Amino acid sequence: MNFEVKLFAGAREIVGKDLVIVSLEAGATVADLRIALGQSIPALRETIEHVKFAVNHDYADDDTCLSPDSEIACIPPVSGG
Amino acid sequence: MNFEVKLFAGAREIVGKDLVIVSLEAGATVADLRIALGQSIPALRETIEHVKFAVNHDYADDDTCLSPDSEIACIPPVSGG
Amino acid sequence: MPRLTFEPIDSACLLTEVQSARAGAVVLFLGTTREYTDGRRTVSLEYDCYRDMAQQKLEQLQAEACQKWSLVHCAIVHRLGDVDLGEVSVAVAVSAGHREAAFAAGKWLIDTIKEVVPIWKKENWHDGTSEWVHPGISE
Amino acid sequence: MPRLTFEPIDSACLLTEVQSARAGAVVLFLGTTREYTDGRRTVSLEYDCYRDMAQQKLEQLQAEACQKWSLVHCAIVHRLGDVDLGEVSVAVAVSAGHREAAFAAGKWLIDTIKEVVPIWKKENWHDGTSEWVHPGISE
Repeated sequence: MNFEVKLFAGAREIVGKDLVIVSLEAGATVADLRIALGQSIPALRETIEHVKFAVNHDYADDDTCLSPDSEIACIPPVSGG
Repeated sequence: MNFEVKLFAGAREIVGKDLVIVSLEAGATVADLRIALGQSIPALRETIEHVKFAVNHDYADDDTCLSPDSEIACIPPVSGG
Repeated sequence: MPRLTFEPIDSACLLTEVQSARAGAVVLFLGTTREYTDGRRTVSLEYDCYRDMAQQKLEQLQAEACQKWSLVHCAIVHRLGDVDLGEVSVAVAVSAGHREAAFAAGKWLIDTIKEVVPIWKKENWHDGTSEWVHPGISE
Repeated sequence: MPRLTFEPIDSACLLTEVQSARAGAVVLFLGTTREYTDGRRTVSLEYDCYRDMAQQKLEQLQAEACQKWSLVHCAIVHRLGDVDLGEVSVAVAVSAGHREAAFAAGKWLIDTIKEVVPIWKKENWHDGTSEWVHPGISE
């Protein structure tokens, strides 16, 4: 199953795109997504340990289940203000 | 010896003047001034217990000695801001 | 230099005075004339002031805040005379490297101004009465 | 409604938005672009943002602050894109009955915005390098 993940700031710059598609099994969680992203994009491996993920505009726990119609985003540590 | 005392806000309104002249002995202190003001202006008697006095633009203690060339002011509790 | 003025306070101008590329944070506090105080309705305020001493105290407080919190800039203006509802009676603007210092300095300045600067407020109540406000002295 | 904008922030306009005869206190916080950070010189900042989520988070924080401190009004604007030295990147303005609530709400809002709202800053350093700022991730 394919999941689109939005990328921002440093993560976007490392990957060179603002969206990546990650293939995960049905019922996959945020924790599974983190592992898959680190494996498929080696340059992201260090950063990915420090990011949060948002599902439908809310921060998600590691055990949050992903659904293909959710809006998923990778949120590196924020620095607005 | 005559001392001029500036009055402001409620104290000025009670007395009806922005300056009173108080007669005190040489070497008189702020404490003496407070007593003299309460005695010579009965309407001020309640207020005078709650005011501070300033001598040359600085708050003075009760035992500060007054000199006739000091600028003396009666400072009721402030309410600026 | 702190200012005591009978004219309306220009808050935007104060912000311009304190903003700087050396500062990461600006805090502006405005005291404004509130219509209701404990259920009583105000129509306007009037401020009295012991000008020489108030000016000197404000300068001392400004210098103390600038030193204690390493402020980049600090501006203080207090209104005198009649102040209408909703208008600004006092403005304190500070800039600092970081926001913690800016908030702490702004808060301390207005707290201390209200405690030690010889300025007094008269409430003109809607019922036609008026009174000088002297905290701690009951009517 | 909080705003995310590529245009310069008009602080005076924010003050007008929050001033009210129901309020006795206004606190405005401005975050401004500082030239030097730990001795390194910045020429400009660039802000990236996850707009839908940032808008939603800002609305949640504004609603929470309004309720917790009984604010009269609250206005929040965050700048996006390129921000020059000395310019305002974020503005938070609140009005409340009394100053304690206004300071507490203003401080909490900017602290929490910097913690949870998905906005990121890129430092363009004077030496020609640049980097996205991600607190906790070392270079």
